[in-house]
This record gives sequence, C-alpha cells and structure tokens, in this order.
Amino acid sequence: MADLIYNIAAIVALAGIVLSFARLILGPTIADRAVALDGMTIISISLIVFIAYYSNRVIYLDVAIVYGLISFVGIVAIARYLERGI
Amino acid sequence: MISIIIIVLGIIMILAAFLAIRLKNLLSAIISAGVISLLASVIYLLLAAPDVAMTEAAIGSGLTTIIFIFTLKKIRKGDLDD
Amino acid sequence: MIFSLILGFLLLIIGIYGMLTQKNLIKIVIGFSIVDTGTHIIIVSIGYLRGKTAPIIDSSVDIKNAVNAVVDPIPSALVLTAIVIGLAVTALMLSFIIKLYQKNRSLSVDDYQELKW
Amino acid sequence: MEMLGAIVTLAGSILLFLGALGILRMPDVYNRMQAGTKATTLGSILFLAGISIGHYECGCFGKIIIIILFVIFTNPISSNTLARAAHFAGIGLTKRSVKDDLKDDDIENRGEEK
Amino acid sequence: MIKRIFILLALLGLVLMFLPFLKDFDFHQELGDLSSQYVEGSINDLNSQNVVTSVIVTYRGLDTLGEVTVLFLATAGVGFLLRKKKTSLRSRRSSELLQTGSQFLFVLIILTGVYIFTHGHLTPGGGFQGGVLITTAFLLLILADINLKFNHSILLFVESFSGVFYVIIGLFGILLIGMNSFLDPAILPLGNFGKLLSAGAIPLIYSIIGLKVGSELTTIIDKMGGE
Amino acid sequence: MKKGFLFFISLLIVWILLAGTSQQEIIIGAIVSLLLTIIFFSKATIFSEFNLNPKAIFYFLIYIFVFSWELIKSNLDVAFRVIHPTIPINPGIVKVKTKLKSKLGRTILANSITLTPGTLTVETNGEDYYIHWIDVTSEDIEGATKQIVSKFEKYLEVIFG
Repeated sequence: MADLIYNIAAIVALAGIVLSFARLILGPTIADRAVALDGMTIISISLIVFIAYYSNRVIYLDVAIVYGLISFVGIVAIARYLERGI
Repeated sequence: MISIIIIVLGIIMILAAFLAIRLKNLLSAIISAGVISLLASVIYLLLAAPDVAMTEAAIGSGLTTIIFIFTLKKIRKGDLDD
Repeated sequence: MIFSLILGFLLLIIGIYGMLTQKNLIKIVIGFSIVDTGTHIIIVSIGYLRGKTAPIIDSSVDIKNAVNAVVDPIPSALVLTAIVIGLAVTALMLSFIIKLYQKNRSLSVDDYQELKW
Repeated sequence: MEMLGAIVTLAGSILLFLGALGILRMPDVYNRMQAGTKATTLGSILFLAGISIGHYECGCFGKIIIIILFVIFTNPISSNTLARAAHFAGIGLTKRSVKDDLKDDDIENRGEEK
Repeated sequence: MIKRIFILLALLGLVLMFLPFLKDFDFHQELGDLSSQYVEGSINDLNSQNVVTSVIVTYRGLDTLGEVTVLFLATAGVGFLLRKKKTSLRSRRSSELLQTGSQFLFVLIILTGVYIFTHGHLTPGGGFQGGVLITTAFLLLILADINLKFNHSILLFVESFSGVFYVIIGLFGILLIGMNSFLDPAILPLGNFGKLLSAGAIPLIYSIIGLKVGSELTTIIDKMGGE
Repeated sequence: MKKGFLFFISLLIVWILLAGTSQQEIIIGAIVSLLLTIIFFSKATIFSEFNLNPKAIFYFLIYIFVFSWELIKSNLDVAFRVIHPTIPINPGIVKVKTKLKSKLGRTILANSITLTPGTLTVETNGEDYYIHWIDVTSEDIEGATKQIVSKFEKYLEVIFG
C-alpha cells in the first residue's frame, strides 16, 4: 500500500516536469524559459531522491546533494547575461 | 516504474533536442540544450551509474551552459566594440 | 534497457542532423554536445544489467556475492572521464569561434570560404 | 510510520505539481516566478521529509537535511536574480497589474556604472 | 536542395547501420571476465568500496594520467587563443543579495567539494566531480563580481604542483613494490573496508586529481569569462 | 575570535551531516574545517555580523518557527490561486522600507520575503526594497511595510543588531 502511494507521488511529480517543459516550449520570452528550467531542476531533485528510495541505495543521495547545490548557478548565469552584467 | 520514467523523460529530451536545433534565438537554444543534460543525469541514475550521474549533474547543468553563455557575451561585446 | 538505447540513438541522429543542416557555428557546437550526450547514454546502457545495482559495495550489497549483484563498472569509468574531456573540447571549440568572430565579424558558416574547393 | 511518510510524500508531490501548473497558467513572468519558487520549495521539502520518515532505518537524515537546507538557500537567490534581470530587460507586467513603483522610481540606470 | 537530399540519405544510412544492432542486441546477464576480475580485485586486494573509482585510479591509472594531460592541453589551447584585453564596456553591478548569498554559498560549495573528492572510494564521486564543484565555486564569484583577491600565481602553482605530485606518487609504486606497479595504491596501509582512511593511496591520488582538474577548469572559466 | 570558532563549528556540523559520525570522519572534518576557517573567515566579512547573546539565540529559534509557519501559509495561498479557474490575482510592484543595516540580515530578510505569501523581492536599493506582490492590498509605503516586512524585521533586528 505504502509502496503504491510512493509510486503515485513519483508519477505526479513526473507530470509536473512535463507541465514545466510545456512552458519551456511555449514561453514567449527567455525569462519564461529560465523560470521553467528552474522549476524542472527542483522537481528533478525530488525525483532523484525517489529513485534512491526505489533502488534502496542511500549513496544515491550524494547525487541529489551535488544537483541541489550546483543547478542554480546556471539560472544565475542566464539572469546575469540578460541584465548585461557579465 | 523505471520504464515509465525513462520513456517520459526520453520524450522530453528528444523534444528538447529538436528545440535546441530549431530555435532561432541562441540563448533559448542553449537553455534547451541545458534541459537535455539535466534530464540525462536522472537517466544515468536509473541505469545504475551514480558516478556518471554526478559528473553529468555537475558539468552538464552548470558549466556547459555557462561556457556557452560566456561565448555569447564575448560575441555581444565584440559587436559593441567598434 | 532497450528504451535508453533507442533514446541514445535518437539523440545521436538528431545531433548529427543539426550539425549538418545548421549554418550558425554555435548551433553546430550545440549539435556536437547533443551527439556527446547521446553517445554517453548508449555506452552506459550497454553496461546495464537487468535487476542489478550500482557497483558500489556498501552495506546494502552482499559482499560474498558481489560479482552477481552489480552492473558493469567499465562503461561508467569510461564515460566519466569522457564527460570531463568533452567539456574541455567544447571550451576549445568555442574559443576558436570567438577568435573567428573577432576576425571576420560573422557566425555563419557560409562566410568562411577559405578551405572550400 | 511508513504510511505517514507516504502521505507526506504524496502531499509534497501534489504541491510540486501545482507549482508546475502555476508556471504554465499564470499570466506573466513575475507571477510564474511566484508559483515556481514557493510551491516547489515546500513541495520538495515535504517530498524529501516524507521519504526519510518512511525509511527512518536507512540513517539518511543528515543528507536529507543537507539537501533541504541547500534548496532553501539557493532557490530564493536564483528567483531574485532572475526577477531583477527580467525587469531590467524590459519584460512588462501583465495588464491586470495595479502599480509598478520600480519603473516609476527609475533607479535601474543609476547603478549601471561599475 | 541536392544538399538536403544528401543529408537525408546520410542519416538514413546511419539508421540502417544501427537497426540490426538494435534488433539483435542481447543483454548479458553475467559480468564479463575482466569486469568480474575488477570487482573481486577491488573488494579483496584494494579494500575500495567503489569499483568505478578503483578502475579509474588503479587499473586504468595510466589512462587517467593521459586524460589529465588532454585536459591540460585543452586549457593551454584556450589560454593561447583568448588572451586578455581590456574592454571599457559598462556592465551592470550584481544585486546585493547575490553578492552576500554567493559569499555564503562559496564556503559551502568548497566544503562539499572537499567531501566529494576525499570520499571517492566510498561514495559516487571523486576527483573529477569534486574538481568541478570547486570550479563552480569560483565561477559564482565571477558571476557575482566579487573580488576575493585570489591571485593567479597560486592557481598556476596548485596546477603544476599537483601534476608533479601525481607522477611522483606513481613512481613511489615502482620504487617500493616492483617494476610493474606504477600508481599502485598499496604504498600506504590498506585499512579496514568501508572506512575513510582505507584503500591505500586512492583517496590521496583522487584528491590530487581533484585539485588538478579544479585548477585547470578554473583557468578555462577565468579566461573565457574574465574581463 | 568567538565568531571564528562558531564558524568552525558550523562547518564541522555540515561535514558531520554529510559524512556521518565515525571517528575518522570527525578528525578529517575538523582538519578541513579548520583550514577553511583560516583561509576564508578573515576575507568574507559577512560572517561576523550578528550578535551572540542568549536573547539573540532565543529570537533566532522563534524566527525559525515564524518562518516555517509563513512558508506553509504561502504555499497554500499560491496553490489556491493556481487551482482557481479565474486565477484571482491583483499584482503589482510596491516599495517598502527596512531598518536593517547588516548585509547578512538584509539578505535573510529578502529571502524570507521571497519565500512567504505572495511576495517576491525584485530589487534592493539602500533602505528601499521593491517587492512584487501578487495581491496588492495597500498601495502606500507605510501600509505595505507593515504588512510585508515588520513581521520578520522585529526578530532580525535583535539578531543582527
């Protein structure tokens, strides 16, 4: 029972990734696309932790740590380029 | 479960690859290419290769995008130079 | 995993298509990085064995029976260094593009005719 | 205990989904950013907390706490930088907006010289 | 038009080449001989939990040395192509929030990077990933235009020193163990399986690779993004 | 000196959360944290900008609770607005004022504002913060300041002086 609920949660999160990607396709401006990318990274962190639970390996969490710490740098770089900062 | 995740993420990656090739605006194309390497690291994790997943997460989502953006910056500045 | 193998091939073909059809130099490099990712996915999925886990033998894997419980470590080791080298190669290509742009003020392949026959 | 963790995880995933829906539905960049920052932050916190509650025997509390801290630190910084850049790049607010003090005050060009 | 047809034909040929490979591809159920030898050797001889790490550092250590050399050559190429020149262009200051936040996160990223490359034999990760994390920390400073006054001679010193030290550790293997054991980790005590100080010299070698990769990629980023 | 020690301890805590509590890990973590403290503590001035007395620590704990409550409230608020068929928003960018001086305190204030109901910091300029508000209920500076900033500011003022 609990396993089933975990799987449903993962599929709902996956649907979230699909919706964000739809904004990335539609997005009229670059800022919209960057917002969609930001949303996708955060949902992916949750998905990675779910995979760690699903495969029953604690060490996969290290990947999520690196992902959570690094992925925002790309967004910051896009923003700084947009505002002509770098 | 693993097959479902791989199929959904795979469709998104293929669409993102098409967008990266097709979009006229270079920055949008770079963002789409960033999506590919972002989701590739999840796929490596599903294929039981966490080392590769960590490398791709660190390099693909951060450094590759940034190197492209630095190139665009140099080109824009060169445009304004003279 | 057959789906990831197909995904890798599709990415490879899309990347090559982009490299062949696009005129913009930066688009060509983007195509190259897509081909890179596709190749890496192919190599990793060749090393995957169904129902086995990552080659890191911690407390959740039986040490006595480790050989029958893990996937192939060699493709992982190969791809890991290939990704880092790919980043350096991309940086090198992009700096060539910057240099070319500073010289000719153009990003289109059509404007570089010196080596055409 | 496992059931409790599963329900918390499900609540988190629904919040993540609503955040993504907000990114899709909202009318302009700033409102999308509101949905994309807040809903996904609490959503991922609940998702991670639910998994570590359901599997308290794995001894992974430390790493989960670290991931949650990193998400809380980094998420507002990236949204703030992006909102500032979008406003500087001239992406306007939606027609339904009431006021725009930042545009009226015109401080953006003052800070340009390095 | 003719060009387009040629391109489509080339892609079709590629697909036809790959199709039989996809159709007849049989997934193995067992590890190959070499792989199982590596797995067993890593557990019994080297005391290293992560088999990928022991393949990279020990069994294929010479290849890794070559790869680090390729990285060095690429760095030198970028440095040669992009010489710095002064631009008088105005650029916008970063916000106060980004400046404070990146000073705060800089220390955290460096600490995590050190964790990643010292635990290469226990967790996924190692020198390459840790080096990239350290590069990202410096990149954050460039993006937030903070001047922490790190001077470039330290960077060059770290790069060349770690390269030389890498080779010296390799030569110690020949000196202490035997003719065929360049880069053998058994020059240090092997320790207990699963502890931080185990697997001989693997943590040391991987830390050195991490410093080397980090300083080289930082040089690339600095050349491409610096003013 | 005291604050340097606190910096060292917090780095060590992060290391222990990452690596676990076995003896070797703690020794290596202490060495790494000590090196990082020696190298960075004097260069980055933002780490020494807070008070260190019992009252400040008490207020810090209260602040965490207030912040968590606001975070939950904000999420339900945004979720409600997203689900609603007509998207009931009334957005705008308003200007508010803060009294905080310390850089770290101002950053924490701005990040808290970003993570709480319907507000997003867009730009800071001296004591003015420009905030995108999803549902503007008071258009003048005093009213907006009272509704957005003051609930956090009274705690942060004690902590960061």
